Amino acid sequence: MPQSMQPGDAKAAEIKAVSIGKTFGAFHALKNLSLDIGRGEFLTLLGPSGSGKTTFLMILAGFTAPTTGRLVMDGKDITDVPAEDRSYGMVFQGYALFPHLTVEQNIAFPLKVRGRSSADVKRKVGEMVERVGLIGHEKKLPAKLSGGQQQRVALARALVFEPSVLLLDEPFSALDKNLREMMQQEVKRLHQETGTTFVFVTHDQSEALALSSRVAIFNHGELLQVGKPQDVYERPSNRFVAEFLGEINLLPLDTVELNGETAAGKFEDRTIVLNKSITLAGKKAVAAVRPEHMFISASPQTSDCNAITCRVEGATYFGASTKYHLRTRSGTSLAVSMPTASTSPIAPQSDVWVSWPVHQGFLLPDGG
Amino acid sequence: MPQSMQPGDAKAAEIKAVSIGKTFGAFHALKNLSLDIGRGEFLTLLGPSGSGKTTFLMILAGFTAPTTGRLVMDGKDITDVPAEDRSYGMVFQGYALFPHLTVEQNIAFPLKVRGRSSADVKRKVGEMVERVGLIGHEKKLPAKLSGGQQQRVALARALVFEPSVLLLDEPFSALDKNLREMMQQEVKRLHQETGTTFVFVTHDQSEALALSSRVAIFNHGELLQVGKPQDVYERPSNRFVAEFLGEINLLPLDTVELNGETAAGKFEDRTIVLNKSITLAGKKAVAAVRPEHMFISASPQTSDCNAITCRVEGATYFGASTKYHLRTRSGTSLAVSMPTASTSPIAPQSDVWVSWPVHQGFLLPDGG
Amino acid sequence: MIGKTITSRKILLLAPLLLFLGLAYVVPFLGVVRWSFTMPEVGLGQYRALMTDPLVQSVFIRTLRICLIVTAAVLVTAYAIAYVWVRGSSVQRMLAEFCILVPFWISVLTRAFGWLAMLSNRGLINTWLQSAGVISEPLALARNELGVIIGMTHFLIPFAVFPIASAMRSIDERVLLAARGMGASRTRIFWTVFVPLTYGGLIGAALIVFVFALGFFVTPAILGGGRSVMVAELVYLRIFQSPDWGLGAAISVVLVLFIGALLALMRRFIKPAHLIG
Amino acid sequence: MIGKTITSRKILLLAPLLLFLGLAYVVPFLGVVRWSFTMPEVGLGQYRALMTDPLVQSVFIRTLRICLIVTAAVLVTAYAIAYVWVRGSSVQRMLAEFCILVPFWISVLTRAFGWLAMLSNRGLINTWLQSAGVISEPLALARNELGVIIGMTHFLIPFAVFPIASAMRSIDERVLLAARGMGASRTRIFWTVFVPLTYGGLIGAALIVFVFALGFFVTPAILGGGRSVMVAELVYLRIFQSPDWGLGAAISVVLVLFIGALLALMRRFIKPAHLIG
Repeated sequence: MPQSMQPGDAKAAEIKAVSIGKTFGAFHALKNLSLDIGRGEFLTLLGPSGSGKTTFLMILAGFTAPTTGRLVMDGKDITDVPAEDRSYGMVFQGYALFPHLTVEQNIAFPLKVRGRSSADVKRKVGEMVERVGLIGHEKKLPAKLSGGQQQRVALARALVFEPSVLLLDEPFSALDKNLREMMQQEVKRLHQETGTTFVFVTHDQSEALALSSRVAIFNHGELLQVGKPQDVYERPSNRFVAEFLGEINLLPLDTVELNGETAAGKFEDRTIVLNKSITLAGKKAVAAVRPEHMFISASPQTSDCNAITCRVEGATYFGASTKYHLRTRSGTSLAVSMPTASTSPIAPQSDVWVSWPVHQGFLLPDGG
Repeated sequence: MPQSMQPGDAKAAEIKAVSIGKTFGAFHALKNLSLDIGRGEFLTLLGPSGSGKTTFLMILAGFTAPTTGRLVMDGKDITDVPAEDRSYGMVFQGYALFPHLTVEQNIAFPLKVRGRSSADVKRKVGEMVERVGLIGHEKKLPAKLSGGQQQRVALARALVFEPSVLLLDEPFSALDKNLREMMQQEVKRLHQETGTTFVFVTHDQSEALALSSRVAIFNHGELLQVGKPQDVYERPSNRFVAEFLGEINLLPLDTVELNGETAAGKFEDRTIVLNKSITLAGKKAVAAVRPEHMFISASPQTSDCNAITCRVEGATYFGASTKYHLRTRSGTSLAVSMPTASTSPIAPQSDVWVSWPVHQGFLLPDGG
Repeated sequence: MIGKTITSRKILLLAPLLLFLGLAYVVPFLGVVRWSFTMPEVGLGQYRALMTDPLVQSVFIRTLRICLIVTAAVLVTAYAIAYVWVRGSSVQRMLAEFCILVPFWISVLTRAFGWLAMLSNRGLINTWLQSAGVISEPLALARNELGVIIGMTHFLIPFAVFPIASAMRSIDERVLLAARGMGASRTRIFWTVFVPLTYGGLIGAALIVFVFALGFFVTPAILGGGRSVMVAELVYLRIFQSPDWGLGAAISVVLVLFIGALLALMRRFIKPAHLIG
Repeated sequence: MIGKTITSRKILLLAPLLLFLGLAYVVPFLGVVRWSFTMPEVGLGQYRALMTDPLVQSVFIRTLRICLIVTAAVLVTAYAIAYVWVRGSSVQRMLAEFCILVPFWISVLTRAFGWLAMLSNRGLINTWLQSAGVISEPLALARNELGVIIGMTHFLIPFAVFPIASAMRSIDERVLLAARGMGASRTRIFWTVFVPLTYGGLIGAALIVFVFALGFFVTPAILGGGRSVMVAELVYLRIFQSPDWGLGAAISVVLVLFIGALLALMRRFIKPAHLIG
């Protein structure tokens, strides 16, 4: 590995986005967004299509100018620096390889632009070809490569000039599942090896959770929450984040009383105790529990657990896990996901207890 | 619900494919494939792209003629019946709606082709629009609808003439994750309500497991295994099926002894006991265990469990579960997937025991 | 998501091109406009003559009639050729391609000459029919309005094939398969699915052909033998055979304005991409 | 996966179309071929004349020279116009569209006439220059080979714009963004990425223009004032002004064979889709 690409290298940049806004005509693509991207971190911008995540990436890249706000890199204002002078690596959706150039020429392009000597270009391209596992394909045109190989060329081309930031715009959306997982590991490895700051855009929440050091969740041009994967998954700050990151059961609570570290509310005459993740000043609220944190049993579990009675309506087999569809007495539908191996089959239409540990449930504001 | 669409309706057809082969020039797209499709079942054809699953569907639909073999529907040879006379419903990848016709006109098309009276057409289209939840969108052109709505129009159009078989060619591949799950439930419900025979093509193994009454796994133009989701996932007949349906750990065994209901072999000097799913006449074999059937602990579990020692190399967080990457003493890499909530964090580079219940492991032939 | 930002730098780059376009296209036309108002003397005299001269009037009406007939004939033929081109076997495609492209590039004249060889009194058809004893006097196939229509239709077919073929090519094959799967016959699919999906290309082709036919000159001059004078030929006659440059210029201006109006109308219905195949 | 099966039913449907294509395109040409061997007498006499007649030879050479110059001039201009059309602002696009489409459809003659209005001794340029005192005698801009080249270039530009614009349109915007993101200047991107990605369209345009220019007739006849006789015009003169139909037919045949050979060559390099925009 070349000396200059060690982790923690000074080449990794930190970027501060301050009050970034972007309008296209009357459409507000981004609303007053502030976000600090740390040196060498792997930040994922996650959100549905049209949430503004790609617009933000394009502003970071310098391809789109923000309507309001500033971008500061390593203390320097770069808002008006054009893309060609920012020198960030970028991997586009669909790869955007130069179709008329060979693998080698594609990877050499950014070095040639920088006027590197041909010996230098040759050495660096050779290193990069080896690092991404493309030896033997150097002379091929992109059209002759498989999707995964094209992806590797795009990564190599974006990293060969040792950029301080690598931007990735849904790079795996065209790959099938097995290849996608392989490329995810590859990107994770490249991040660790190069120590470069990675900013990754995706709409796939499991990809975001698996790869990132932090996840930023976007919706309707707003940044809803930023945090480590565990934080956003287990302590989402609102309903959109909770639902976007995975399936979630929502139980409306009648009254909520805050009580030191915990909160308690009534659901179908039973008291539900929850972690007090957010402060709700006397408002209505819902208890939120993920399907895999609940379990089904014939009798209620009591030690540090909440429990409610439900009727089983059906089951869906997913291999590793089986998802049970249930309904509470008042008609709220629930999903409980359990490892397939762990339980004896549960008969449809039987009445069961659904329990979950107190620390796995959390409060969310009602209707938002 | 109209009388004629009750489950178990005589309109559902059974199809026997006998020794179907298809060559395109020198390429063998399908090799001597025989498969019985039961009346009213939900059969999924699963495989990677190029495995022949779509070719088989096109032969079922009558759009492609098989090179060899016969198709028999309800005892009648239909090999040479053209597509327009088979009257199967079909939902295409990308929907294939008529872009110049409204939702209503799209759904009415197959009825008009059949010369139904306009009152009859109106009534049936109205029923179908209601059933798929498109009320209020009847006069819109497909381009004005969202992906999910277009998908619903395609389903309505394919089901409105009460076909005896519904063929679905990767219908959800263009939808995002949440919408895809919703449409999967919709298709499952329509299958239960209509009782029609559904043949579904996909490359997504979790979709196949969740929806089907049986799954047929294709690779390189061959049918590798057919069975219920549980059977193919937990008792795959070969390595391709095992790996395609989900991640799997493979431990090479030195010697295998068959012993009544179980088999035993040596891995790193420990005896591994497995279910005897296949008969291996003295050959080399591998023990196969899915990551979610293994668990990590500080000491070996002994009651009906196998256990081996491993070193933890890393972990990937997936929200509901966390996947640990491990390596055995002899260098075989393992993945263990555990519910995130169930364990205290496991430190990287620590030595641990990995155990799994005897009934969760199975034998596969070595190298195939 | 990727907005194209027009920077001031880009505008500077484009300025010389715009200047060129103006010089090459706008200025020559302005010269014609000037002549139409100044020759032989300054005033609206030529436009007044244009409105009142019965010869000019009858030429305009004949032009319109021929152009409409030609447009209809071209569309039917071009649709058939485009169909073979887009959906035939590979041999049929090559044949269609050859038939479309070769005549498109061979000069108007060489082709009009080919038609004369077919249609004239001494041509193939009359020779065959006479030697077979079917007719005793040669049929009047060329050098009249029928000749003009045949020649123009033949010339304009390729221009209509391209937009129609383009519309056909953009039809999703699965939409047609879907219709078949629902039990529709091939005839039904053709009329209720295939043809409606090519309307855009048909409208584009009709406008192209009509506008082109209006400005038609060479083929009528040869095949019509001077008897079917059409507008564009009138311009030629006025300028080069009589010294009446002013009226010729005035006719040109009217022609350009009429075509401009048609184009503006068309822009409201179809995208330019449909027009050029 | 969806194989197009050519059923026998389909072949039956296509048969009348193929028959039509044959009648409309192949038979007329065969008539010309027959004439070239039979007029005024049966034999190869006309082809022998074609090989030896110094007038015919010099016309062929002049034709080739003019066509090559025109092709080069057209490509440069068409590339610039296509660039504005594909990548300019919406106003620029509309302007370019107008400039391309209007002249494309207005008759050859009206436009040649527009150029005469610009270039002739009594035309705009000479009038301006004389009244400004820059020149005393009018410059010889029209009615010579320069006039022919200007007129032909102008006429052929739209035919070249379409394939070039089509190639430009098919460039993935992200590939250009990627190059910018890697630090390449606009000039560098244009020459090392943009232009190479339009080679297909450029080759197609060059062949179209060259072949079309070969068959050119009307513009040279008017602008060249009879002094720059080109091949296609020679055909015309031989047929309609002298009674030498046989030589005219022979020239036509040679022209068609030459163009056919060029087309065959072209098929090996580019797809037909590139040729028609």
